[in-house]
Amino acid sequence: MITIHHLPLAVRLDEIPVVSVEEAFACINQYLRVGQSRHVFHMVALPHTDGHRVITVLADDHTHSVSLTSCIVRTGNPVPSLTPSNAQMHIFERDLWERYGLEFTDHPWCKPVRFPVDSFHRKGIDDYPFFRLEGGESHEVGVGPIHAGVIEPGHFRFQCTGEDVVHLEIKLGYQHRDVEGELERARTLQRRSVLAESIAGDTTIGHAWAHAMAIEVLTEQQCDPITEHERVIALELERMAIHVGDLGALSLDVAWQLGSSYFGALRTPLINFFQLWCGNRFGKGLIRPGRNRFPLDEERRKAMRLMLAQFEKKFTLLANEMFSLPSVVARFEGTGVVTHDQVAAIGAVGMSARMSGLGRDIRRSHPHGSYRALDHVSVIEHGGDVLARAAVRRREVDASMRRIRIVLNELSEMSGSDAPTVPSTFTPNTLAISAVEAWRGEVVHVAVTDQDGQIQAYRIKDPSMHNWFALALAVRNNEISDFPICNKSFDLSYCGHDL
Amino acid sequence: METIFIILFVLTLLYIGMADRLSTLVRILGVQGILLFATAFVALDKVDALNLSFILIETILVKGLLIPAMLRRTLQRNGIVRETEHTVTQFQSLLVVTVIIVLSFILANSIHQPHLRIGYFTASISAVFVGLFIVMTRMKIITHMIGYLILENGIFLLSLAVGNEMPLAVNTAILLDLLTSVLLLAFLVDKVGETFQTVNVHDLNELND
Amino acid sequence: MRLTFMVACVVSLVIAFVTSIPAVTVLVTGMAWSADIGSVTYVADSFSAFMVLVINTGSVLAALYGVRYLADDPDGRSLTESILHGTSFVALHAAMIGVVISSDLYSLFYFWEAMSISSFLLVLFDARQTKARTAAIRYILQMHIGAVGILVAIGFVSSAMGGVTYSLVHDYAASHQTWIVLLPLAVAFAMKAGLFPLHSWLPDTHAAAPSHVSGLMSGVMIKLGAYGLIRFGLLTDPSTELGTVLLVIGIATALFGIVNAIGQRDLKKLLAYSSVENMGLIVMSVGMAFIARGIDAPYIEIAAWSGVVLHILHHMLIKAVLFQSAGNILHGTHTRDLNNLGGLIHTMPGTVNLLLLGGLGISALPGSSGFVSEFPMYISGIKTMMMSSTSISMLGVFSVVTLCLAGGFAIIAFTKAIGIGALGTARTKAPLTAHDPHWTTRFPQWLAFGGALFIAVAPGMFIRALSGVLYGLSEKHIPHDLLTTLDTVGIGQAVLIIVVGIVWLLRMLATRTKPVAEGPTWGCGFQEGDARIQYTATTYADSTIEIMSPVTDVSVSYRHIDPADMFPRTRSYHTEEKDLIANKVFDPLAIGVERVLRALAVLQSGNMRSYILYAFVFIVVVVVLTLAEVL
Amino acid sequence: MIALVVILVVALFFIGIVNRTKSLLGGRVGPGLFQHVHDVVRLFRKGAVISTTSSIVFRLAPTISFVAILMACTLIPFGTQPALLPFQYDVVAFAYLLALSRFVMILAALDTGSPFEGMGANREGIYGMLVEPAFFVVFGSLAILTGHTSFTELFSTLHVGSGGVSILISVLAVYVILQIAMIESSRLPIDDPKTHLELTMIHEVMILDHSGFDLGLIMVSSSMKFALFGLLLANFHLTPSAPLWLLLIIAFGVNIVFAMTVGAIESFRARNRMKRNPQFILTLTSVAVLIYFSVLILTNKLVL
Repeated sequence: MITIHHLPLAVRLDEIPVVSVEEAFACINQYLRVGQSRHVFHMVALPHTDGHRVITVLADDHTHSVSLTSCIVRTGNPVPSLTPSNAQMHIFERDLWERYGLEFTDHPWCKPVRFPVDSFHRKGIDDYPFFRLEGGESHEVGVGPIHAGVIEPGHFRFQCTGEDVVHLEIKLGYQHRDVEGELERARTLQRRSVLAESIAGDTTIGHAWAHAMAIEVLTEQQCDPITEHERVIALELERMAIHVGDLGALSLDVAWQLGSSYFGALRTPLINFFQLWCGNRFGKGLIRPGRNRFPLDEERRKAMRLMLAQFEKKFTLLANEMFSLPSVVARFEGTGVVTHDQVAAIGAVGMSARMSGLGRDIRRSHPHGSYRALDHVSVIEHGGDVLARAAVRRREVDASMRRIRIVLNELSEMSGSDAPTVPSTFTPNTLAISAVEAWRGEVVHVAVTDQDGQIQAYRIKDPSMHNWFALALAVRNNEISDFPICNKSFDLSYCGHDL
Repeated sequence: METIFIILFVLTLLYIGMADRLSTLVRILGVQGILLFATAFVALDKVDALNLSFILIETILVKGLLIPAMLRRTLQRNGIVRETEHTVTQFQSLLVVTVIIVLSFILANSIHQPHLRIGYFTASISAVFVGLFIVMTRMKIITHMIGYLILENGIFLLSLAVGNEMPLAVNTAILLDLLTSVLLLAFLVDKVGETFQTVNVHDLNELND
Repeated sequence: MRLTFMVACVVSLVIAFVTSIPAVTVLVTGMAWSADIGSVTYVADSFSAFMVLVINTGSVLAALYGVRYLADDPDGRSLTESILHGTSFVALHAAMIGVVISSDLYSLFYFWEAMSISSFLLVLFDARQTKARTAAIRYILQMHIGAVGILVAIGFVSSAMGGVTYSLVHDYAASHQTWIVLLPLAVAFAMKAGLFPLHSWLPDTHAAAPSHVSGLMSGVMIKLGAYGLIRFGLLTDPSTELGTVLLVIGIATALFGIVNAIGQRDLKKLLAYSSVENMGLIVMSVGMAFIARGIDAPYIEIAAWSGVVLHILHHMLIKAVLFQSAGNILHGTHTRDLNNLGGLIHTMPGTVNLLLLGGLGISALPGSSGFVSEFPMYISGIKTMMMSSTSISMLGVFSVVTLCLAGGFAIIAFTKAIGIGALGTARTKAPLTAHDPHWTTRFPQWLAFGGALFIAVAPGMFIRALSGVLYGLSEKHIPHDLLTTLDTVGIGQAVLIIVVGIVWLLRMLATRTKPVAEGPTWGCGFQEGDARIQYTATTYADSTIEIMSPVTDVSVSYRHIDPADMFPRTRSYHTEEKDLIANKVFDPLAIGVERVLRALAVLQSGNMRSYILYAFVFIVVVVVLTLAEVL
Repeated sequence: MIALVVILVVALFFIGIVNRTKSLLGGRVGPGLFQHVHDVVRLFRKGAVISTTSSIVFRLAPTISFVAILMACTLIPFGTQPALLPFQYDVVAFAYLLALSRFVMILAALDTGSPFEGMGANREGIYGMLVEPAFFVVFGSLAILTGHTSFTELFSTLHVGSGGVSILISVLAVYVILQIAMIESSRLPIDDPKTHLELTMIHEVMILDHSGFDLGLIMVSSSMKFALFGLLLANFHLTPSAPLWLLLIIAFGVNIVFAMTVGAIESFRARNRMKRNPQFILTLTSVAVLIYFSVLILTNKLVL
């Protein structure tokens, strides 16, 4: 196991130790046993002469480090599963099983992850093995893939006894676009950047930045501090915009029309500022490896300060109203509780972890760029219910606002330098990892180059990968009519999961 | 006029039956205190200044303002907002409160006493039983307290129901009431505060990891 | 089988014909019929005559249905079995008539027992199934406990008055404590009527009996319990107190019955609990009438009696329709479990149509006979609310609230029975292969429904025709504006039905040229829709059972998913509906009694000397007690 | 007759006003006042898509439901002008006609075999059942107060502020009837017609598979139901001495205020948790019982 201390990192493939499967898995178990400060970043399989080389990336929040280990899994040779001892491994193992046909002997939940027709096993969608309540006395409710609201496709299967949900199972995969494959095949930086921006439409900045960082370490480029500062502003602005929009959506789902209208209206100045900054309301086209395409000049900084001042006044007023209105709070309170233990077990990340007292935050644990100097304090709530998730959102909006102001002040005292030119060939035989705390949680990009310095594998982990399971747990033993607000309170990405 | 106050008082009892947030319960207690003063003010024909000030202090100051304020402070300090540990569902709790009111009415109606004023009697008996019911079915110590206070309000009303000719009885009841209220207050400040503060410390410990 | 029962049917028809003529005469002329057979006098006043007509109609409907129902019987029966069944049927019919024309307690007791035994034999028809056997034995045991009540009453009355004719009962009640004679009798009648808390035999027995028998028992036989309560209530000069007791029992029965009907997933049990509810409503209305008599409020009394009479008629007809539909469904699918049914409207349209119409009627919705029979009950309730005494007024509130709650619950119960059982898609294979039985099985159903419809549109006419009965019950004439109100309701119902027809025609005209596309039910675009995606009988009742949990007894066997269990294995979910009283009161009681008896068995050592010792101790005790002048 | 006309006219614009109030409070202009009417007309012209699972029940239900509501309309008077079909105790018929409409719609919902519609049907059945006691106790109390038992007679003597009617009773009665109207019409805080999420709705989810003419009929019925309760509320304010034109103005005024109240309620509060609804509806019965006690006191059957 190799341990490295700073993210983003680039490590030569042959520096990552290759051990036997048993040893590697024991090592992972050992690593994770330490506790909640450690979780799995990613599990990547690369083709090998007689099977696959599985590289596991593990993260430790306390020591701010990342550890890697790898092993060779031979084709047609079942290996023991890590899932029974560490539930958070389930999604990675299912991914490997589905993509490459790696067999796990005792995986309790070996089901398709993202393919409507499972690409390796060629099972049809009708065969999806849903968990069932037998006996013919309970009923099932299937919601989706076409939903009542304008949202992305996904199928939710509830096992109900009347109004109560006994179990929810989520079947995704309607949105699979093979983004990873496209990123591997792309030959120009421009195409790569554009692809990275469209991994998940609501996390444009997060994914673009993670991708830019991965490319930057692969080409050994350093960004100048102004660029890093501007990226922080963009990321926090994106966070604010989505959180405010989600607070509006939550209001709509509890039928509080005032909240839904005015939170919706409050989101507009935020995304309009992106329009002013880079010509796109979602910040597309702003971040490129090594540079930002649009500077945040004095004029725009002024506009931003003005916008924030106005926003803050209205937002505080409305948020106070929301969190003191009994009918709204009564709806949020105690709804969709995911306990601290559950969150830790499934390895939830980002705000889905922080709402239940698990302070998992890349900005603090593995800071990158300007965050290293910012001494970040995470927003943590303890309720684990919808109210806690709404409260995390509200407080993060406030925190982001403060952070943007600080960074804006620092920016006005800095002078720029020329942006480096990024070459289109990369360090050969290298694995690069970058992680960004986007609004939903950690976005992890892993890029692997071959001996020609071309990308041979590009793996993306959106926070939704872990967090969808938290939604399933939240709905257990709740009323089925509370599902929409539970879903909205997590607001997870379908396309980020399906890739 | 009296009818309106009595009915409003019974309405507050219904509201207690369905409330699940502690802050609402506390607010209702305050409203009840003020309603009690209004009722007493209207009901007692001949009140001298001493009695009136007595009643004023007891109802508006203590029941209406002081106790709710103390309770609210306790709640805020300990961050408890919601009564979660019920032994009956809210539906059943409301049903029971309604049945209590109807039964009190029947009871009041079946007692033939010239001195007894049925409206007051119904309201007071309902309040006593609702208070007891709250104490029986809720788990939190603070809700028990609220239950006792509702019971107290009922006893106050009971003294009005029979007390038009007996200001002495009223005063005695009020004195007793004051005493218990003060005792409760002391208890609230000392005991409950203490217990919850330790809980708080425990919570803080958990925050660290 | 078919032939034997056809003979029974013909005999039943003959009995019906022979007894109906005097009954109609009594109703038309208003003169009581009486006859001496041997030393016993039989009397039929207008109320008895009305009951005779109800019994005859119910029995004939059941007999007609039974002929065809038994013809399709899949199990081979021996000749003895068939003859026994046919004879019991005729015996039940005759015994029921005997009950209502008895004029002394002895003959009442004989007929009462004959009725119990013959119906017991009818229930035993499916004796090869353990459930049917258990239910039948429980039934006959409970009925015997009830009959003991009549014997006790005979004991009291005959020892005091030297005879047991009804007039002597009246004199006895007037000169002694009324409750001494009324209470044991009331136990017998309440047991038969299925009044809470003595109803527990009813659902099991109805479910176990063949469908024509359950229809007869539910539609007619249990009404005789109400008949007894009315008859002896009137004999003892009913007071407001007695009325209040009946009212409260009626309310408890009605609400308990209908809430438990919602919980059932066995179609016939659901119907049986609905019968419990309807008996509750009838008894409640009887109580209301007694109260009205006590406070001398003729309008309320007449309204309450009209409610009783119309409801007896309506319930007899509609329950026949419903139980016979249930019989057809059982026949076609071989299951009564609603969780196994669904989609029957496509495979058994004829049966389901009747089930639908019956469901409308039993839920007392406008356009049906149920509405007109509950309407006078509402009148009496609201009118009682307006009485000057506060306590009486509150009784009115209780009855009105009960009526509307029962109506609301009935909607849930019967949308469940129809919606889950007959609509939607099939939950198992059974409904897919089912088909309507021969049309002759539906003939008595349509007959019954036709009668119900007639009541629905012309309630005033019925009340006028039955004015003699009402006069016999209340000794008062019907107020004119009550008749007008009922007439208006009848016309309104007819208008409602006609307007539905007109609007339907208009709709057909308007949509004639419009394109109609067919597609699957909206399932959010998911390809794999199946029957699991449908509410089941259990889950449809879940919310109601949850808020009504104190009066129901549904046990759930299901292992909860542990919060730490991320990947649960498949598990199953089962519920079992039991009767609260049977399960929580009677069964523990029976077990307790058994335990006591076991303990006593220790004494039974088999040793002759110890028996002598017991006898000696007994004698000593008796002597001591006598000396102490205790005995 | 006037009553029927008023109901039909109110039904035209009622939903429009509710929606307009909501949009204005939400900072938008919103759809036109008669958008609802346009929708219905459009639906009447359309063809239909019918589920293969469904049967005649599904097709017949909207018609029966519509006729039931229509018949209920004929029971409501307009001030002193009698209703089209008045009779003693028509209060009972009124409640039962609404129940009939509910019954057939529940069956139609179950006929589709869809889990969503089953959900709606289940909820509708329970809430409809729970709301009835409140209705009967309130109207029973009013019957005690006035000594009359049909809507026509009741409203010919009963007005807010008229002799013997205490303000408190009127306020409580109007509150209960308003809430009953909201529940029967499936509005906040019981149901939310706006979110369009299958899992949280009641009425809207029951009609998920209806289309074309039938859906139009359902929409007409639901706006008529609203107008029905609107006129019921208006009747409390129609004093017999006023001329007809003034009465009409009052009636429409009350309905407009009612619609705006509905709009305002739907803007300023959130929907109840589903499990809380039974208890919320039960409150109405409890309040109705209080009305009953007050009436007893008022009519001097009870000395305070």
